[in-house]
Amino acid sequence: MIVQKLGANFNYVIATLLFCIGLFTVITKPNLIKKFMGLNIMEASVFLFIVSVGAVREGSAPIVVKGMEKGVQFVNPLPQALILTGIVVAVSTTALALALMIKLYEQCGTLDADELKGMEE
Amino acid sequence: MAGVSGHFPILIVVVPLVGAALTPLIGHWRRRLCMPWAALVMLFTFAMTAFLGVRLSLHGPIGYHLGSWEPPFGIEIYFDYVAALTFVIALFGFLVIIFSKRYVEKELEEAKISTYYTLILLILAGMIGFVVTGDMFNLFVFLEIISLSGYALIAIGGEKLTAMAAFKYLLVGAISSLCVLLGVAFLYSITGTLNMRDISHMLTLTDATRVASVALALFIVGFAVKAAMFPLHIWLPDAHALAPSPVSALLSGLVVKTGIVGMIRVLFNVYRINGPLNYGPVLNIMAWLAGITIILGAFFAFFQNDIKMMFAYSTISNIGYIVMGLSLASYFGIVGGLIHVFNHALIKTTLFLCAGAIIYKTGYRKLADLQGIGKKMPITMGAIVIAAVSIVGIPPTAGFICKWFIILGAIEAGKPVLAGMLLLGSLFIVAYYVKIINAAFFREPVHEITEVDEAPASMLIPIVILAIGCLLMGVFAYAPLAFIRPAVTGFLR
Amino acid sequence: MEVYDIRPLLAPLISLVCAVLIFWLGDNTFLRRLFSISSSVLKWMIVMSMFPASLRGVVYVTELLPFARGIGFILRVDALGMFFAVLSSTLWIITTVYAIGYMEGEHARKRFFAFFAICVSTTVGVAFAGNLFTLFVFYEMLTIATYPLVIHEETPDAMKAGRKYLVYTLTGGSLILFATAMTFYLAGTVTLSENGILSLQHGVNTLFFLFVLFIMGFGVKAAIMPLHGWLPSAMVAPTPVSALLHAVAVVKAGVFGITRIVYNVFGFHLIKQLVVHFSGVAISAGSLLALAAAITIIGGSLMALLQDDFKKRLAYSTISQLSYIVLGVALLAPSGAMGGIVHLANQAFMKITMFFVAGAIAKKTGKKYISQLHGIGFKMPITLATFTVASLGMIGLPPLAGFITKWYICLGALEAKQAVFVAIMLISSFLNAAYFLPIVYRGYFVKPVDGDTAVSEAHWTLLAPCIICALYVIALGLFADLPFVPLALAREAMTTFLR
Amino acid sequence: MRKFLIFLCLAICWVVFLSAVVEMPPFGDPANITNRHVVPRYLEEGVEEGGASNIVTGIILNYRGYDTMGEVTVIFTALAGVLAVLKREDVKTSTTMVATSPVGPSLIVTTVVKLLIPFIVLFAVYTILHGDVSPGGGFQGGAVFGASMIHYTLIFGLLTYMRKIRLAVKVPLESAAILSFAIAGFIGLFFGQKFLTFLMPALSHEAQYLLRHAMLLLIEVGIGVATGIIFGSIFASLEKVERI
Repeated sequence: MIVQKLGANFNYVIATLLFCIGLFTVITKPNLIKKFMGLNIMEASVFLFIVSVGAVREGSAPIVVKGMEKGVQFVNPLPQALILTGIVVAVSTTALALALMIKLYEQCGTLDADELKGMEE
Repeated sequence: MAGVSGHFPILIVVVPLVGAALTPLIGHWRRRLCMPWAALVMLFTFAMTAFLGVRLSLHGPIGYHLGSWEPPFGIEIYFDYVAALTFVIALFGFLVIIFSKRYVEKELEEAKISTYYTLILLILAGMIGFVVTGDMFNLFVFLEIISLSGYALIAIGGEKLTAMAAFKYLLVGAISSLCVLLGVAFLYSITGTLNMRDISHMLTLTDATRVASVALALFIVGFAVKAAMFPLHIWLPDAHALAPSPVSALLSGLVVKTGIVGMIRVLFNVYRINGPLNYGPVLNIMAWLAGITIILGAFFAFFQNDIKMMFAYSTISNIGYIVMGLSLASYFGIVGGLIHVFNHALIKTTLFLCAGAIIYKTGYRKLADLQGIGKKMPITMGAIVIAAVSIVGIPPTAGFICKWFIILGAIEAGKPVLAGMLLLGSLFIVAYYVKIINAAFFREPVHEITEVDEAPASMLIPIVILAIGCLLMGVFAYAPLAFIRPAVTGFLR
Repeated sequence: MEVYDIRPLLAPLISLVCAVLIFWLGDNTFLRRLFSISSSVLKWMIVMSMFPASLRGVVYVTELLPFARGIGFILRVDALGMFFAVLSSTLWIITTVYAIGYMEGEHARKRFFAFFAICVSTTVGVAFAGNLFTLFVFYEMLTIATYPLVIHEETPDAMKAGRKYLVYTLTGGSLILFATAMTFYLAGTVTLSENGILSLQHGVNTLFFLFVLFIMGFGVKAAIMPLHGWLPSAMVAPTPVSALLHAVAVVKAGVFGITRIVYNVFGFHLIKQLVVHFSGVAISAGSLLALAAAITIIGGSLMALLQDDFKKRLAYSTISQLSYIVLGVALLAPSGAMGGIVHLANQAFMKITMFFVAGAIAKKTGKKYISQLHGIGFKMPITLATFTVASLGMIGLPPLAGFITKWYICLGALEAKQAVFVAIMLISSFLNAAYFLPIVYRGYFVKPVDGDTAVSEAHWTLLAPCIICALYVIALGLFADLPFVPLALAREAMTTFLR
Repeated sequence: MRKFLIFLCLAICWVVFLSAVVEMPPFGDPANITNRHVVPRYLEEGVEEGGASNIVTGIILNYRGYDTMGEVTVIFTALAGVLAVLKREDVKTSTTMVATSPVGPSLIVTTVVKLLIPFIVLFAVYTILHGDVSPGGGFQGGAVFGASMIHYTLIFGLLTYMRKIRLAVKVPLESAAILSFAIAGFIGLFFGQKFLTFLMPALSHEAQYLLRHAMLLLIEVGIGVATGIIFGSIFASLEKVERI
């Protein structure tokens, strides 16, 4: 029963798994760039989740063309709009993070979290 | 709702946003005009929030439907009693901008000045937007504006380790934002809407309570990071201590409060935590964590010798007060928590601005270097003393009020042990503020800081205003209650 | 009869204004003295102007802006509050004169006098507090304002003492805050009432717990053993501070608080019924408090015997004497309570005399230890004479002030059918004699070590306060039963409370 | 060991997530609440009310225009953040920069890029302007536009890029998105409507639709230009440091 349900919601299962994998990467990898990649995985997982929420089986893209007959099943456009915003936010965060990493490298000469920790003292 | 004043709920967000967008232009034209421009924008915003505050107290909450789309189809701005916090944000933002003038001129490179004011305006606009919005996704967007500008402001000074602190904050902050976003997505999947009041309504109809519970957990984790609750506080001390002092004041005084406001929105506006639905022991867990936060924050603060580090840890401790008050979910508890949102902002802004003035004048920030500074900078140190006495919670200053209400709330909720934790924490806090006061007033200077005198007027005026505020808010403690009481009654309905 | 009046607010405010003025202009010695003395006299006049009416049972009330529902900032002058206010404002004048003399040539005088004024302001605030909340506010302010005075010397010793002081008193303050909140939750109000605001329906165990919390909270400043640790170490402070604050204002605020709790929060009748059964043993709240007081009386006296430092001996004596008051209150008998309250004043005048003397000797000769005081009576005969008067008073020799209290407290013990406390009082008198009289003996009857017997008294600003206080000690004993003296006021207070 | 503990914690987290996933409405079912509650109105009335055949564009610009305004602010914030952390150097003040890329562009590369860039920009313009009837819009077109500038900078070097697009041009264009949103919003206020309203009942039917079209276009172009320029500026700031 549970397996069946999980199978039906396969996208969500994968999305949450990706979320956890991303978090694992962020926590365990010492290299800051890898940490940040983990964060990007998490972002991707959330986006995947949101678009999956909006998916409709056999739905078409929500673009209304003149002369289209009524009653066509569209996918849910709202999550797509949200994702667009989400992606832009993710890009912005990435840009800032890259800038910070460059600065960090300039200041400390390393991007390794363990070495940086030693430098803090 | 006639004339322009009907549009104030949106204008208080848009005006600083546009102001921020125009700041680089002005900076490109005449660099010196950036600060007056930013101050003007904030003053204008402040006037509008004041007007809205008055209207709120007379006529109750104001809804504003953007693009004339009635919710849940469009985004709604809902200026309710919690949103009265915008008044504080605008006022303190204005004072911090005034304070920044000399500080920025000394500490920052020429080219970064306009960027600095742009980011300050953005973070303020973000906070105002965050507080007034009535839409979950919009909440996330504004959360990101606050976070991004916060990360950048920490690293703007360019001293060693600032980038490190900022990056740490960014990493943790981005994870927390994602938690919030995932929570929003979870809620959307079972309610099909993003409007807070609509979600709250739909939640009573859905039977997927487990999804709702997990979403609640995600929200709490997300906002707990922003609010720096134990054990998610690790980013805060470095970030708040290494940032330029006016920025520390903003971050510590206001930005961490966005986490709190987020929690309030989620717990009380969306989930109606006291309502018929039961979401497990969330509140209990939060209350105990808050207790631990109070004690640990105060404990760690004691072992710091950098004054800004001390203040940063004290912020953690005080956030514990607020969260404890909220999670008691009893009338007095929530009142106490909400009052402290305001009072702590007042006190902590004062402290960090004072620290800024001292660092500006002497260049020292270690307690050991600052001995005897009280004789050189009596007004600044006097303000620190007032703020310290406030934050310790000695009556009749601002910090006492919340202690009183939260203890009452703990007794009311039948958890007197929490009140005990709060009192223990506040005793720890005394210990380290006494250390500061002792060093400043009762010890002989170690360094020859003879040439040091009082800070310039543009720094002193905000400090003095805030310090007087600390005293006044203790005596006229009922003033914020005018907004808080209806808010709490609304929560507990 | 309650009368709305601004004077209860004015009295604490005056010294607060004085403090601000001193902070502002206090670098000028003349202005500083002018502000200190004029404000103390002015305050005394304001307090005294309410005195006659208060004696007739009039209660002056000032109500400030409400703080939240049911909790306001209320100043209310009833007989007990009046008593304490008269006491502290009178002694403030005397101590100010003394302090001007004593602090001559010391550092940071501006700070000293400013905080001194704030302390007195808050003490009067404690006296006039109309509800527990206001009481707590002033109580905590008193703690904070005393701190700079305790560490005035800025030596490591002083810093340590200051830290100890803060730890003790702020912990006590926290307990009071908690208890106040609990009271508010139980009773729905914190306004002090003549017959108490709590009632048995809240549950005996809860009430007992609350009582213990309150006693532990106020007990810190009242220096009930084992909460007394801060007081002896706080003696590093300059003598005027020890005299006014650690003999009168601060410690009496604690005792005063206990009195308020017993009579105005719980109420005489409730306390009598407050008995818990702990594993078969019945413990009543009153007897618990009385027991603690008795232990402190004896313990404090014994500790005093062991001290060689003059001020420390006085401090332990203070600890012991304070518990007279607590004992009197805890006996829950009219005479006992009256004796306790009168002792607020009597002990204050006696102990302040002694501190003045200790200070005058230290200032004049630099001698701080009792073992150094051989023949001090030859050099400073008047000073030592005042000390002799005060110590005889302490011992309880009629017709001096101390006798009156002891008489009433013993009477109270008999009324309460607890004769054991009479014995305690007698032992304590004996111990008083044992630690005070050797000083007098050594001063008058042992030749000075250096043989120098030339009379050289301290400066008049130091001497005059000693003499005035000693005269008071005699007067309080001789004219105890006249109207317009403490006893009448205490009687007025007690008749309303025990009604 | 530590890794294993973290792994365990996250595994537990995942299980918690799964417990929620089990309860979620089935994937892709048209009967889900998400497809019944708010969205039907967008799908049915979206073209008429929203003003774009592409419903997503309608939602982004119209129904949830305020979100998008926040979004452009986020990009703007990112730029300001990057400039705060690193810094923008002006052509005049720049002393540290190398004129061209260290590799040195070969003739083939420069020629190809020169030929390609107009087409990339053209495609960007198409994406921006066609956003209301097909997939695309301001952000997407802006990103393409930004890519063209990054492309250009990579080949011809930062200094050339900075000479081509002067600071006096760049700074106002970076703010263009927020400002165009604000202008469009204030038009609503001018006609006595709420902020970001696109249809003004005060006007005639024709004029209403024309005005809405103009406003939507203004916003799209504003977003597109600003996004592109901001991407270019961010890239320039990031790249600069490498050469120092």
